[in-house]
Amino acid sequence: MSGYFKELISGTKSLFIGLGITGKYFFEPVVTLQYPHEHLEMTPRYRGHIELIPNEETGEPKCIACGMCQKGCPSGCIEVKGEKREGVKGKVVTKYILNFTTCSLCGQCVESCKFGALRFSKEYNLASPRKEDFIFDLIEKLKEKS
Amino acid sequence: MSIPAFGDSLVTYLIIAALLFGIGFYGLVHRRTLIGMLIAGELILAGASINFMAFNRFLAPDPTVGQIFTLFIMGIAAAEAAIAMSIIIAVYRNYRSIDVDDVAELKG
Amino acid sequence: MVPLFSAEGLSSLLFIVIVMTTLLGAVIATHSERLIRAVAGLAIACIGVAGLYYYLHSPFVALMEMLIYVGAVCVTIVFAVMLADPNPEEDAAAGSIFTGPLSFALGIMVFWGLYAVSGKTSWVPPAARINDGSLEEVGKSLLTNYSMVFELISLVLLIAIIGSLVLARQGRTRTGGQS
Amino acid sequence: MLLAKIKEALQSLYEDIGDAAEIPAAADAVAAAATAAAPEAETLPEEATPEGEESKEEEVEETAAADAPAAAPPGPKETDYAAKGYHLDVELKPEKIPAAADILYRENFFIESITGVDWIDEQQLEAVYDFNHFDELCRVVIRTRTDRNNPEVPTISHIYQGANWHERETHDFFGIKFSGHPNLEPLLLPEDADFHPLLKDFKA
Amino acid sequence: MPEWLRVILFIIFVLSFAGLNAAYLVWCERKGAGHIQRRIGPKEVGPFGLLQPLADGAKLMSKQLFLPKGVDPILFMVAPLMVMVPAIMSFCVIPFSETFVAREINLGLLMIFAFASVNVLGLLLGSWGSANKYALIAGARCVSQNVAYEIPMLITTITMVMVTNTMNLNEIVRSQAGWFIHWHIFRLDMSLLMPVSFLIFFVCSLAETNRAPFDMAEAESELIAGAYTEYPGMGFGVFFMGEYANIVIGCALTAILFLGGWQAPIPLNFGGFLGVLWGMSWFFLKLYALIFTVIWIRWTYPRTQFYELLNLSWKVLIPISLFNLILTALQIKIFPWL
Amino acid sequence: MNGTLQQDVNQETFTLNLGPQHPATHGVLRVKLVMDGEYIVEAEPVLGYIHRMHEKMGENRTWAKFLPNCGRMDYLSALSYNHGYVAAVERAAKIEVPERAEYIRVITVELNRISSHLLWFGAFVLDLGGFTPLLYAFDDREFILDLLESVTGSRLTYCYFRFGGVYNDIDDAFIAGTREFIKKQRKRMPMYDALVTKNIILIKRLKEIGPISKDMARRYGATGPVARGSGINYDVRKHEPYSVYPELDFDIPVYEEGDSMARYMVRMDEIEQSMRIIEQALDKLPEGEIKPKKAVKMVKPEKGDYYHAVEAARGSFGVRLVSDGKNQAYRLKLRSPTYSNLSLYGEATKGMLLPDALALMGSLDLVIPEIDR
Amino acid sequence: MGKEVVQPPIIHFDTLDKILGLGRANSLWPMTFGLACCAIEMMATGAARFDLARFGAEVFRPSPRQCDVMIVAGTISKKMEPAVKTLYDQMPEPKWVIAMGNCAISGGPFVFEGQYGIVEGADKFLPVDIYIPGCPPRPEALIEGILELEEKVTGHRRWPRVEAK
Repeated sequence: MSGYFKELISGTKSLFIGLGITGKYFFEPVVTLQYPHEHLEMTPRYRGHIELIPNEETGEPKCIACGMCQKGCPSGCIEVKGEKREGVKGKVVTKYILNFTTCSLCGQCVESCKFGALRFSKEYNLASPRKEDFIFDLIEKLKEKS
Repeated sequence: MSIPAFGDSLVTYLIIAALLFGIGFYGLVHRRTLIGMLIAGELILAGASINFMAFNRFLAPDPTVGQIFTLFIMGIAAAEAAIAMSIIIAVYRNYRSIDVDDVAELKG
Repeated sequence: MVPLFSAEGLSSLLFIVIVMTTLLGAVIATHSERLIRAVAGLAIACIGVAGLYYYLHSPFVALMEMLIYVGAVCVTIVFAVMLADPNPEEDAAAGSIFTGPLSFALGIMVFWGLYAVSGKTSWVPPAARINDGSLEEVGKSLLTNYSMVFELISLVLLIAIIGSLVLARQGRTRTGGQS
Repeated sequence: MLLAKIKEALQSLYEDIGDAAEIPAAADAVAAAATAAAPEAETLPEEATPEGEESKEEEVEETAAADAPAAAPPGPKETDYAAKGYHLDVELKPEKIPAAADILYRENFFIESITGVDWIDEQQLEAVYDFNHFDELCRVVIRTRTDRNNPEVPTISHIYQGANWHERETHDFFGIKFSGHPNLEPLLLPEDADFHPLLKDFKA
Repeated sequence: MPEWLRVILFIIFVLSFAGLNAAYLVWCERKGAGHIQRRIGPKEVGPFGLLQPLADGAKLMSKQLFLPKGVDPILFMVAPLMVMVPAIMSFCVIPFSETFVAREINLGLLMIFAFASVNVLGLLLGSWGSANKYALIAGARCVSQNVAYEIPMLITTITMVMVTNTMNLNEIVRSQAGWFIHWHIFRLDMSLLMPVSFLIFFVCSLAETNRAPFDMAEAESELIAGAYTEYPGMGFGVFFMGEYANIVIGCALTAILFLGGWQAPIPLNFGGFLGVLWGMSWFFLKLYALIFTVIWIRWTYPRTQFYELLNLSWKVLIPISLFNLILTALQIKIFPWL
Repeated sequence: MNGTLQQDVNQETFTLNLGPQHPATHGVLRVKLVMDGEYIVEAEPVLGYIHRMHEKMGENRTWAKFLPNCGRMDYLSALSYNHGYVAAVERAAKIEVPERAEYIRVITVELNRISSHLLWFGAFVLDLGGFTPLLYAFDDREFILDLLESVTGSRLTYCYFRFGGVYNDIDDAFIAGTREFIKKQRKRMPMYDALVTKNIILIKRLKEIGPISKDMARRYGATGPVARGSGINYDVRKHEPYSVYPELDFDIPVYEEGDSMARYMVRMDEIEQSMRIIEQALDKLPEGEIKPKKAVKMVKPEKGDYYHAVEAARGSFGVRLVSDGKNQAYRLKLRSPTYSNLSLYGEATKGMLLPDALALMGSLDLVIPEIDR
Repeated sequence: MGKEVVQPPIIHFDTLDKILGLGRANSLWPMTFGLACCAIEMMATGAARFDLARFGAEVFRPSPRQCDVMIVAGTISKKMEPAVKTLYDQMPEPKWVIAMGNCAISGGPFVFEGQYGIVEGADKFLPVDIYIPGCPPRPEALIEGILELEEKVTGHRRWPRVEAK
């Protein structure tokens, strides 16, 4: 019988303690980051989709279309084509298609690039009513950006 | 335009009560399941209660009697419903049917 | 006769509505194919009956009718339907001779008899009333004149509770005991 | 300690034929499973009889010799834990599996997983059982090979209930039939699946 | 003012009150839940998200109306109304202030309980009519819960009727006039366990209205959406409105029975229109404080296990409320001068 | 007993299909329940609704290309799975890992374990009907995700470990942030204790509910907090030490009761232990390389099979590799802990009430993609 | 395949349609329906840090009958496909589908030659309205997806666009 009352009282007390905690939080400031009005800076290592790094002088992509990224990609979402041009060392990239919809953001393409021509973009809020929007032509994207 | 004051005549209530009683009786005979019969029985009780209340309102020298009777009927009806329900469920458990005929055939 | 657009007239109109509700409920209760609808019909009929009690100057009994019939009896029956009637599609009137027209005729006969009795009797109103039949008076009567019945009713209810518990339990053990 | 003990106990499965009598439950189940699967597995009932003992032993040696050209003596092999990740490597004939599981069960081992490997070049399917111990580090790997065209291994789900799912999964992926299994229906694959995706010759 | 005009005005008031209340209680609930959880809650739809209920309402009303396969069409459609209508009708006897009450009938308390019982049947029929196993389990649970909690609730109510000698809600409030220590919750001279009966009544009203932590009718993680699983669009909306109307009724009843209804905590009363406003503001203050508590509780506790819930009623609430009944009777009879 | 059961199945029971989309199953598990009223006569989980063919992909992809899959099996403690796979391949191909990389692995794995337990805590209370603790837990979890994102670049499905090391080095900001997080979390735990653990409703729902005996855990091969809640002192980190765990001092919380409360308590205590591990690892963190001196180019393990187990947040995660000497696996078996943990569900829930069974399911901490793989 | 052909209404109530559209767009109730990794990010979006509730979209209903938008968050396996389809069919019109994450868009990293288990994208059998790429997408992306959906429903965008740097 005493156990019954003990449990009753301690139980009721625990319920009031719980109310106290949530009540306290009710008056504490919110932690929400109101996205479209304010937004986070992505960390330098944030992995968005990949993008080409331009040569600082020419603005052309540093990529020489060696195809290592294409080979190293686990899900085969990169398609690179390049051609040999005169007066340029290595090849010149003519086509760099990233099918972002199958990418798993593992970073093996960036890792396998020996020329430092790839990096992760900071685009973190992509959404679109069209699927095709996410098959990126990275060369086009680079041009748009500059 | 005018309308008779229906709510104020004894015979109206008696007719309604008789109708309820008749419908209830019809249901009691017509229904073949225990629950259906129970529902019809409740209607019969309701008819009787209306009679009590009507006489209480129009004829009784002590107008508490009818009310008390009706309350008692309600009490009995609740008790009856509880008992009937448990019987029905017990019957159902044992015979997997609430059909009156099936129960009669099996004879426990 | 009272004018239609007066308090009495409107109340008379409302009375008709209530009577219709009651009878409609009763018909649904006895006639619908599915038991669950029959219970709903019973609930409607009970609400109608409660309205009638209100017209009979007894709001207390009216509210008790709702509380007990709708809140307790109907709910109990729905419960029983849920437990005992897995498929709601219930009997078609086959087999017994009592179903169909014969039962209808019986119902009519009962109604006719009652109607004849109530119509032919000459009801004499009482000369005087010893009280106004208010709730206080009901309460007093319950605890004085009818205290014995009151006690008995509570006894009946107690026995009913125990009895239904026993029955419910028994059902369980028998299912278990068969193996 | 435990390792040596369990090694010795498992060794008995290679040498001492009387073990079948020692562990009646498992043996019965094997026999029952064998009779249940009798039309498909004709060899099993023979081997369950005492007369087949000697020939069985020879067979074990033969398979062991065939699989391991290094000609190691039959029996549980201790392995280098640091390099391999397990302590004891036991290769058994399929019908010895329940007996081995029973030995491990008595020594309080728990089952980690069951899986298969498809050795398509040798036309064999291998079932691999991983056991481990809660108190002392001792990983035991039991493997058995069956014919790829009619893969059948007796179940151990009556000894280790946890094996039930693992065996179903292995059946899903490789089509190894675990005879005596109570409910060998697809677990991970759709209910009506009739393919075994982890076989090397599987094409979607 | 002629009687019929008063009644019509009151009907309009009650209907709009019930509708607005349901809509904005949802808003309060979402906002309150948000702040308890350290987030904002609805904000972008209108200032402070105040248009959120309207958007929800517009959406629910424009949702495709269809009857899921296998349901009993009549029961399915009638059930939400059976939850909603009695709740709205109960508003008629709630005294918002001394004079601001639709019908001051003598059996107000009983009437609310009588109508509340229809509510249970509505839920049960709706869950049965849905022809869904989860709904059915939820309905069955909900009824056993309602039956179990109706008992301590009625016993406590009877205690309160014994104390006040009336079932007229307005009379009950009037009997608590004066300083706030005259509110029933503080009247230890009438029953030593008065605060406990307040708690019991409040807990029971939580359970009767199927609110967390007793929300068996909508036990999301167990029974999908419980009794409402099959209800699309406005059917669901009406159920929801009925539920919130019931919460308001439950809290109003608690406020009236224990917290002095429209009585101010100090013996200060006005006449006329000012009096109505004065009384109403106190009543609403108490009412919404209680409702906030209900919301607050919902966002604090986990759900009780169903059988524990019944145990709580049968093993704790009923014995204590019975004891309380006897104690109160003794206290009133033996020490009538207190 | 069996007869009665059979009879009940024939007479008074009905089947309830829990899932594959049901709020309590956290994803796409389906449980076929045979119920007698609210009592469960039989429960049979049906799996495979998110079977993603990881093992098949392991045979189709090179060792390195399989890395992203690890994070997607158990997305709540992705780094443990990274660790398990990477360690198994390292064992097979005999790759040495620099000490600093091992420390970084331990720190990040333990952070990940805390975040996993926090999410479980929230989701479990959500299963029991309490919504707010979930949001508080998510609040704390966001801190960890921010920390891990600053190192690994992703929030959830990390692909951070590489053969012989890690992808990125950690910096001072990360270390400071981690220390701050631990400080904050230590203050936060008593709040959880008062709000949830001591709550009478929760205690009533978990105490003596869903008992799993030692023997049952063994027969089904349950590991991790499920086994530890049943009084089995088994943790791969202590039992079969790998990485730098032997150099760190921590305890294994073990509870004897075997009920849902015990499993709950084990996980709550583990959060504290993980914080201890992280603190020590941060103190001991050596300077040096994070990748092997000789870059790992082509991984080609010797022929044979290899096994490596790690302690993931849910139990022992084992990787069995069969290599035929090529640059991809011949066979890759992934032993996932919850697969075994869930397999005891049918036996454990016999005769239980539906809400209790759901509480038990929550206490098993299921991540369905990891079960189905 | 594709949206059902809805008969155009005989009478057009332009303003009413607009109001209803606004109502619908601002009260998108998603289904409590997670398939895999992305479901966790979906939960995170509803949590305090990002708070989907600001847009009135936090009412995760467990029953499809009361949902407006189905967020397909994760890989759809072939075994799961019929269930997803049923759930979609159980939702009352008007209804929308958001494919969250690469798996729901195209099968994501689980597509390989000879795969036997997954459906390569939710749009193979559902009319998808919004695609949110990522593996998994950040919570901001899901919010962005909800905003895009609102734009699609009402025809204009109320919120500023955030350009990622």
